[in-house]
Amino acid sequence: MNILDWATSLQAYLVVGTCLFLLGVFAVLSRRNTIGILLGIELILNAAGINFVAFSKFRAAAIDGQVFTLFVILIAAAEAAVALAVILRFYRLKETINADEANILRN
Amino acid sequence: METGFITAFWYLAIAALVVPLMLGAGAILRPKRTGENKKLDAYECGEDAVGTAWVKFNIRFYVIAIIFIIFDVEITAIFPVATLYKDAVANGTAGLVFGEIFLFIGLLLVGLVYCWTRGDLEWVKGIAQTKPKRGIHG
Amino acid sequence: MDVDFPREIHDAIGDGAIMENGMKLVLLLAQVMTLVSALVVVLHPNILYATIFLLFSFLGVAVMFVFAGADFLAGAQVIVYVGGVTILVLFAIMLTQWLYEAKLKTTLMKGLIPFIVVMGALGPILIKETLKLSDSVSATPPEKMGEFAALAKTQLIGQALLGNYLLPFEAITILLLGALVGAVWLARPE
Amino acid sequence: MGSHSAAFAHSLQGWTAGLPILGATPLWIWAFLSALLVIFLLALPFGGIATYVERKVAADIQDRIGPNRVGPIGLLQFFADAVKMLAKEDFIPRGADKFLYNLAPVLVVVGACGAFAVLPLAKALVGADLNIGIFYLVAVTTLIAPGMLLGSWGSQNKWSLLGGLRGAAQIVSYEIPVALSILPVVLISGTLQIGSIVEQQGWVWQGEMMKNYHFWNMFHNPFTMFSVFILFVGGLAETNRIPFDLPEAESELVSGFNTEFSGMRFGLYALGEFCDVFVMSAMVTALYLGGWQVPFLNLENMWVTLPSGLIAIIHFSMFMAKTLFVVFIVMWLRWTLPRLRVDQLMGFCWKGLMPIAFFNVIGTALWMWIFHGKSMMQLVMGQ
Repeated sequence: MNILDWATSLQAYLVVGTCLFLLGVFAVLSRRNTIGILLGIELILNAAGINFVAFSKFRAAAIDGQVFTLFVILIAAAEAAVALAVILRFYRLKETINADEANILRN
Repeated sequence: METGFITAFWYLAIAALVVPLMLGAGAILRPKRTGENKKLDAYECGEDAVGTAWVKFNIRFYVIAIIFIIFDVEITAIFPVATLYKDAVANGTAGLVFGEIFLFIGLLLVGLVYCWTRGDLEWVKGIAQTKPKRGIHG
Repeated sequence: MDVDFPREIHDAIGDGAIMENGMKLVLLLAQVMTLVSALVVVLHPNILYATIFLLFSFLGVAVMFVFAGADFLAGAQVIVYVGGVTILVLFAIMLTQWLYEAKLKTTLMKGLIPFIVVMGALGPILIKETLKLSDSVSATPPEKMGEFAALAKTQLIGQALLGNYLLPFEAITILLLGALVGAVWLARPE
Repeated sequence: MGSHSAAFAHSLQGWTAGLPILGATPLWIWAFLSALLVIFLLALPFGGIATYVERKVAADIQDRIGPNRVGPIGLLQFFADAVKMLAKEDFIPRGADKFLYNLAPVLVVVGACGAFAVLPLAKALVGADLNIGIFYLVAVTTLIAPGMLLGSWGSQNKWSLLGGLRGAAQIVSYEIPVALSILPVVLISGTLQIGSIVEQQGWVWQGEMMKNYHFWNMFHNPFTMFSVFILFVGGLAETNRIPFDLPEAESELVSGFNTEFSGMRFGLYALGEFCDVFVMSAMVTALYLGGWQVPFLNLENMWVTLPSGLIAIIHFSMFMAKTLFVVFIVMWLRWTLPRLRVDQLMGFCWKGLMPIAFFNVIGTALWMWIFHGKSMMQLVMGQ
């Protein structure tokens, strides 16, 4: 198959979505910076959005998948706002945003 | 739809090329001159710059940005519903759409009133309280 | 709204193939941009750069949305993510971190275990399942795929939000209000 | 819908169809050429000439003469300025972050010039009449805020950083009133497509005959009269024009976010800013002032049949006249109003414009419900 044709296929969309998801998971696991972890979560949510939109076209030819992506976008924005507010609070408490320092409950 | 978007992509691509094109044209036209070392310093009204400019700044920008993003997504979500209103009025079913829009705007107003009454929209009030340990205000 | 010459003119000229391939090329470039930028997001030690490349990743995803027939979502993606989330994250970085001190670099040891988890276990399984799934779905494409992709989606999404998804939509509105109150409370200076 | 989504390219193709060589040019090349024409013959020259006009307007208001040396009445001044900018030394400050420093002007220029794609210059001259026209415009112009922020951060200068932060906070804040002022138009027109919105601000069709006249959206109801002002004021703030020019307040921040940008790089910032002023003015024109519509006339359905090229020229002149009038008001305000303080700026947005904008949306919706979507004009004419 021609690579240009492949780009428009369902497979391309799903592969890009999966890779984005894996990269996001990797960022969440490996980053020590809490903002970096948030960036990873945003990548994961975008991957979910790609899959919803792709299936909305290639599987159902109906609008429902896109409505869900809209919901994902709305929730992602709310999540970013709350997460960054939490990070700010954490920073005030600890003077750092290193996730490893968030260990008050441990001892 | 697709011819429209391909044209839009042309516009974006050409707009992105404007910058290198202009700078490239300048590179051909202008005389070459190097070595004036002091010129490369950051401009602070003639004084030598003290410390780095990458300093932490006031938190009020941040609270505003948080309020903004919530308002932004809510308004984004109301647009598809708003496009239905004209036809709904023509069909005599405006009530549902109006209720939806009213609810959205109402909830946004509640959020605005909350921020307003709790003083999150005040710019001056925060100065004394939010002074960062090191950094600049503005 | 037609201008006063027949539509057939441009059909007669037959420019379909080049235009189509050009558009597919744009899509391919967008996919590559999405993934390469995401890679930089994950690996770049400087969090500011990671955020900027996240912006490019968002833009790539928006272009992919356009080609999957989700025009409204592409706009929403850019407005919310590029105009909102990116700015917010940039503010957060500039507020909390002394950049270029590079205290929070991902160390090799710290990155090794996630790398093994992702590349060794999660990755192969997910990719394999994805390929299987895409083959089975592509085998029976829906009848009206082409027409659906060409439709204007804004009104359709509006109808869905007022129909089947009315309740979730309202719930999300309340959730956003809660998020606003909570986030502002958390970020408020003592 | 029956409309060409790339009307400009289709028009070019139609007008050249009979010509020997051009007639066989495929559509995608016409799309490319339309983009080239609009950006290099409209956007960039506007950015240049606007600097000259701004100085002339300033001179007139202050009872001076203004630039008058280069060419007749100084008309070629902008050309001299461009040459000067091109010939200036191009350097990056020592402490700057080179990547951010180079990226910032690109984001600003793409944000401003890319938005020209959906501007309805004439009925037949819309670059790309997308279904999500307004959304595209808002989305593309959001690129400017990160551009300013990154440029100011990247140039490693305290003035710049302060200006950039102010700029970003200001742009995002005023985006909300702007979006809320677009909403009444969407309620009235039922679409996000700019071409269709402009079309609806003239004669309403029913089948083959013109039914009644639906005037500019500005005069649709009492609430839209306020809405247009909020859109205009929000546009002023988003383009950092006086009285909202805090990001580059020259009396406190040297030159604000572009302090470290010199020569052509500064020129590109200025260019992007003027293009943005044009885009905002064009948005006000298209959404509220009838775009290319000639008041009370329908050029395509008159006692004489006009050639399509002439109609396009008349529409284009009409659109430009309205847009440039709005641009003139923007320049006029610069010499009329003092600059706001930063706390006044935020208070004005969140406590002043925002409640009024909410009120306008609800008011417009109620008006449409009560009067069955009729505009004031239609009610007065008893249609």
